[in-house]
Amino acid sequence: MAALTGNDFDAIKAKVQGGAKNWIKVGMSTCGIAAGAGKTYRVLEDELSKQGHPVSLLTCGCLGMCYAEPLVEVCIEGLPRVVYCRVSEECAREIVRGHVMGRKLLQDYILAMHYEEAFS
Amino acid sequence: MIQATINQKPVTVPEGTSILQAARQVQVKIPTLCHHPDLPPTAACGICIVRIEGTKKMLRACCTPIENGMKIITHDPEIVEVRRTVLELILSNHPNDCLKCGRNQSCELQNLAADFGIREELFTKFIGGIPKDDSTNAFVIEPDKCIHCGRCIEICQEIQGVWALSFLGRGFNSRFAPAAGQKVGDSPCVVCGQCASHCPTGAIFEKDDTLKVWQELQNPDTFCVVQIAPVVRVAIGEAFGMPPGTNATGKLYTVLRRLGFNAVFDTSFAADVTINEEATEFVERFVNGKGPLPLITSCCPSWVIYLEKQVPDMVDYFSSCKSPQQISGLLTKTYYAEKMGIDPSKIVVVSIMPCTSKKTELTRTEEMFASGYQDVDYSLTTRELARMIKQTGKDFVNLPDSEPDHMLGDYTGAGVIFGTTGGVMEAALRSAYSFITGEKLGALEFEDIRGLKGVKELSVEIAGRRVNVAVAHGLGNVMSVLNRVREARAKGEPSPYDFIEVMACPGGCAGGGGQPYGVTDDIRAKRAQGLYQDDRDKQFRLSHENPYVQKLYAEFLGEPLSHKAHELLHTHYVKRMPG
Amino acid sequence: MEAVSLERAESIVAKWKNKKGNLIMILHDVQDAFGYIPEHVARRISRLLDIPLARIYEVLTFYHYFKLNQPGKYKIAVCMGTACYLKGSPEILEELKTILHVEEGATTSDGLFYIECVRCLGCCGLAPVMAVNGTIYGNLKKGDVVDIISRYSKEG
Amino acid sequence: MSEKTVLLQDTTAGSTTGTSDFFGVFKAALRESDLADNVRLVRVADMGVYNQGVVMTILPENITYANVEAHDIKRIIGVTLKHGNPVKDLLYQPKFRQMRLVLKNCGRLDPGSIDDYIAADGYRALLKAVEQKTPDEVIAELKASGLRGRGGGGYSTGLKWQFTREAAGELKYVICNADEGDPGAYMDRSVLEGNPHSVIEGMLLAGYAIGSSQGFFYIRAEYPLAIERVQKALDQARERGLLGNHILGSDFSMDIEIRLGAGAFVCGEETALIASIEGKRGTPVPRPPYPSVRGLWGMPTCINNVETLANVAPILLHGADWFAGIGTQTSKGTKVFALTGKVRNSGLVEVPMGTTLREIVFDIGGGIASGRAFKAVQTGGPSGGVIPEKYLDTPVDYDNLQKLGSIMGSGGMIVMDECDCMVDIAKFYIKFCVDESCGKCAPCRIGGYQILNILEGITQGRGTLQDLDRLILIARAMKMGSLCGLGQTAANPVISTLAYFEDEYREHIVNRRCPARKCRALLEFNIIRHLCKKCGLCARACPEKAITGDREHGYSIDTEKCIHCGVCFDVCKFSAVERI
Repeated sequence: MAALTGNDFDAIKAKVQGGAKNWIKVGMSTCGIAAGAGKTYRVLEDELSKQGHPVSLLTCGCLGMCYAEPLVEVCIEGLPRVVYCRVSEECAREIVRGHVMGRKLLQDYILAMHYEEAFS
Repeated sequence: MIQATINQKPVTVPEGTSILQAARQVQVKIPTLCHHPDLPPTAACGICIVRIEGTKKMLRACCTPIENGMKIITHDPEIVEVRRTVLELILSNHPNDCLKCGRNQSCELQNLAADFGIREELFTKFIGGIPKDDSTNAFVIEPDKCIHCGRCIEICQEIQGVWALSFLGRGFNSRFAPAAGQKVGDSPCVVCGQCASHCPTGAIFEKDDTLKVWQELQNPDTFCVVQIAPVVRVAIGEAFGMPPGTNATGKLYTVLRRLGFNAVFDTSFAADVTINEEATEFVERFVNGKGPLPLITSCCPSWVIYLEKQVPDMVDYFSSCKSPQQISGLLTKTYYAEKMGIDPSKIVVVSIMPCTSKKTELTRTEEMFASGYQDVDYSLTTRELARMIKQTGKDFVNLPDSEPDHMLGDYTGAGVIFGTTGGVMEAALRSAYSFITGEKLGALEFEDIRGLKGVKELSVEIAGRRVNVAVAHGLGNVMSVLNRVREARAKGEPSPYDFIEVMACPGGCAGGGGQPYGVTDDIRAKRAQGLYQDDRDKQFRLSHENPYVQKLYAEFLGEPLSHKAHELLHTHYVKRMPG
Repeated sequence: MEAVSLERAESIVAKWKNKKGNLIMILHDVQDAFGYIPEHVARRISRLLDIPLARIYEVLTFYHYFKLNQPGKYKIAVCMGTACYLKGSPEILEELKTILHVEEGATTSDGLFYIECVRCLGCCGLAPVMAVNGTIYGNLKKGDVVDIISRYSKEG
Repeated sequence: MSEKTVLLQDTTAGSTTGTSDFFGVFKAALRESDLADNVRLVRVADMGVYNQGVVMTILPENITYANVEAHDIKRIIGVTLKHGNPVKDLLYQPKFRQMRLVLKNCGRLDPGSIDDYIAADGYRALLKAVEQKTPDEVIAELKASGLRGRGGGGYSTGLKWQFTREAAGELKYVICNADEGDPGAYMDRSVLEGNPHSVIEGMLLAGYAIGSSQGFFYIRAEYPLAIERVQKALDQARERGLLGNHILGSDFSMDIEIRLGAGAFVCGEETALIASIEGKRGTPVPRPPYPSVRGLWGMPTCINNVETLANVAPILLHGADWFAGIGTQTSKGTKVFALTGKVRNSGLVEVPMGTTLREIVFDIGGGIASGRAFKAVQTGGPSGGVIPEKYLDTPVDYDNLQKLGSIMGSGGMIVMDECDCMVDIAKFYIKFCVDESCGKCAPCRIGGYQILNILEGITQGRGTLQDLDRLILIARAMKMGSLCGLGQTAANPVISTLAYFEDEYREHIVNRRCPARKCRALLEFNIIRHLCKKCGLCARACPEKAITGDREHGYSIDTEKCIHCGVCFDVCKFSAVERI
């Protein structure tokens, strides 16, 4: 791959920001994985392919809220971006069925921290 | 230069001077425990703490270079309290068996405990219970007495380059021992004994053979013969308060006789024999091409072990000549016994050596039994002899001088300088010159190969050819010399050296592992000076001029490297695979 | 057996030979390959790198990560980080020792389980935690231990 | 009207159950107002707000109300949901906010994607430096920012760089200290796993500033995932020409490799870390010379901690003034803490320097999980100390913590409640230091062991009052006489627990009692008759057969035979066994 120069930075930024509009991010750091994020990820993957919804399934690091792992952030156009916490297997399926497909936020799983960064 | 104050008194010292050294300028000897002048500070014990005026923080004096404008306080009540607590902590991890410890009265920890007036145990005693290691016949390791100063490891690894001892484990359970669960006897150890002579406590201590020697001395059926190594004469006095380097040869002869030895010989005589053989060997190789160059000296048994274990590809360069200790013992049980009509089986030969590895040399190969008996029966260190003398209450300092027994006792100046680094080479060159040219050297002293520089080189012209020699002491200095030889060999070039002398201990035998404790370079130099003075004072200063040596060859051996000489005075070496 | 392991050790050393600061990395690779650092391998590394065996053992015994003996098939690491300690990991350890009849740092007689205490697995939010061959079990209670162990012993 | 979302939680109950009634009421009110189809009402698991009654956030306006009562619902519907205006008297002003500089992109970016990092303005600081700034200007910026080492020492990062730059040496090295050994702290792991490029960029900037061409990551072997992610990030950076020769087309060339730790806390100390990379035992050596003058293989070496390096790029991007505007007089920027222990929300928090301990523990951490009383917070790990409740309002910075007898350390913050015994805590930390002492220097090696032994005695009921004097004596000797930071600070947990909780020590010694009921050897167990269901479980579980009785008459404990193991207490399903 060609070495980057300063000019490439904006293009990369534009490309990434113009990427998927609908996505699900799973926190996959040691703490998340220990709490079962690996399983959560596989379930989401499985359920998304079953439903055939074009949502990008992404991974990310740790948000820092270890007590609430596994954490899954969901962004679906037209719905608020939310972070679900303690996402069990059932919850993961429900995220796909209810949130992604049904366009409804799940009760009792949202983690709402009052700093903007986590949601920005 | 650095300007600072210590206890409010100004000091001016060169840059890099430690606070410890600088404090000497204001007559303060800061207490230390792990520090040894031979070694870089390990900063392990925490006794030498001092503080910068007006601050809380304490510094270790041994390893902190004094800086411009520093204001050092070497003692205040808190410093003394911390020192005492650290000392009490160390004592809580050290056995109390001072009375039966090998280092009783020469133990640096004991001295500190005395200075600090430790009267009771403040803390619970925890002793590891690690078993002793007495797998060599030279010294015993008692890990429980270790205070983790790291000196033995520093000397074994960094100065000697042997890497027999290592710090294993960590924390409270760390200990010093050879790697992989080996006993020290199976490790790369060369029994030089530098670890023992640098240990501040009784954790490494030479095996004591004095009881056995006492038994032989009181056995009416034995004929006890003693030989003293060159450098013992200028070191033993230290055990009796004499300044280092004082020549006590005459007193030694007297005291040994009074201890009950039937004959008192001098290993320096045998050194003269060694030179006759070795110098001839050199001439054979150098002039006549009979054998590879460089010729490497082999009279130091630790060096022999090192080369056999670590550098087996170089073993063929060794001089096959035995060491003076072995030659002296052999000649006692053959030549001397024959001449005196004594049954050699009744003769017990005891050697007094500056060295712990001489104990292992006694049985090194079957050639050490060339007389038909074990040529030398016991080898005592200088320290052991000093203890024997003290046991008899003899006033060593005021003893009258006496002469050695002749035949194997009279030595030349060349024989006696064996006891310091460069001495063997100097003695050999003196004789080799004569052997090659048939003339006598004008100036006998080779300043270039004297002194304490780790590797010394000299190039002399003999009969129109340059002889290049190297002298190394302290095993850690050897590899650079050997590598130059190896490189040349690999390139098919002639060796950069024709003749190499190696002594395992820093300073050669003067700094041997069996010498009185507390050695420093200053003391090594003084002991060497004592030997060089003895050399200058001698009527004969070339080994082959020793009339008794000439007589020996005439009556017994024939000539150097004769068949008989080969049979009796030479040995072989083994290429051991490294572990 | 020894020949195979030596061959493997030699290829590990070859990979690192010309890099600076390689000894600990080589030891890591060896331990990854064999589960511990066998003595004959340590001797071979000493010769290949031309460093004294004593240096290798000084390092091996200093760093708790390195093992001198073959550990059990399942390595159980009980976290003794502060959070886990406060939340009861000492009891988890006791329970393991009782169930498996083995001390920490040792392997069960059937060679299956090896228990060790480690410093912080980095999952303090799930304290107390333990890991079996890297799989982490969090929010443990004393009673959970039997279940987890029996899962592994069934697999053998 | 547009769609709205209402997030709802009863923060007092700490669970969702309390909200169900309110949820129903609200739902009904929405139906009444014909808004049921336009407003999404969602119960959330955690609002990050504690003890504020019912809390709700209305999106997209992002208006948060606290202590909402049923009678407020009408106003909220009328004013906010219908017209988007706030109901002023209900507004919740968060007392406290985290501020994320280091953790900003952790949990947002894919750590496996360099593009993600670049899109978040990653490597722009490096670009700016190599294109527009001289190394000296970079150092000047760092110095002006006031950034201090986050590994615990708190030394000025800019000065450290300057000394390394000024030191003579043909080669210079940059080392990232990622040997996070403090038990109970994992900030560095999280950053390495979540945003490895931010640390790499910091290292490159350090390399550019000091004139180095080689960097090393020294990572704990216990962090396999972090190692994997850093390796991948390095590979990507190399592929993109951000590592190697002529980085970003400039004259600056540098590469970075990983070296692993192997389970030795002391290797967090700079000289020990260097020894470890060199393939030796990690024993510290005396300083000076400092690594900035003579470090790795004798060359000038700059060692910075992960979090420190992660701060570098933002500083260079946004300027020293921006960074210096955050924090306190002497401590600038933010600090990441691993908030764990008995706190409700354990996790990582990042706050500006100067935030009080109370804000961190109670406002962010949500207080004690069990509802028990707070006892102390421990900072600085094994080198730190405990801080009791009366100092909770202290603003956290390097100097304040030191004044309280603790230290900032790397950022472990462990919350303890009334069930935690301070003697036991001191014992835990000193045990750690005994295990981790390299064994080189006597005060640390033996002093730690003796302290552990004394504390063991006290918790076993064998303590004497002289032991307290001994503890002080040893602690002082360790502090003054140890060679490295580990030994000098190892006794801090003992000193600080003794300073603040001496009574608790005395209670153990004089009355043979553990007020926290933690030290089992000091506990007496008793069966409370009226709670006992006579099931006999305790009697069967007792290893010493110290519980006698039968199912008819009930059971009692023979205190002579009891070995205080506590099994009876653990097994009783009816809380009928009490600890006294």
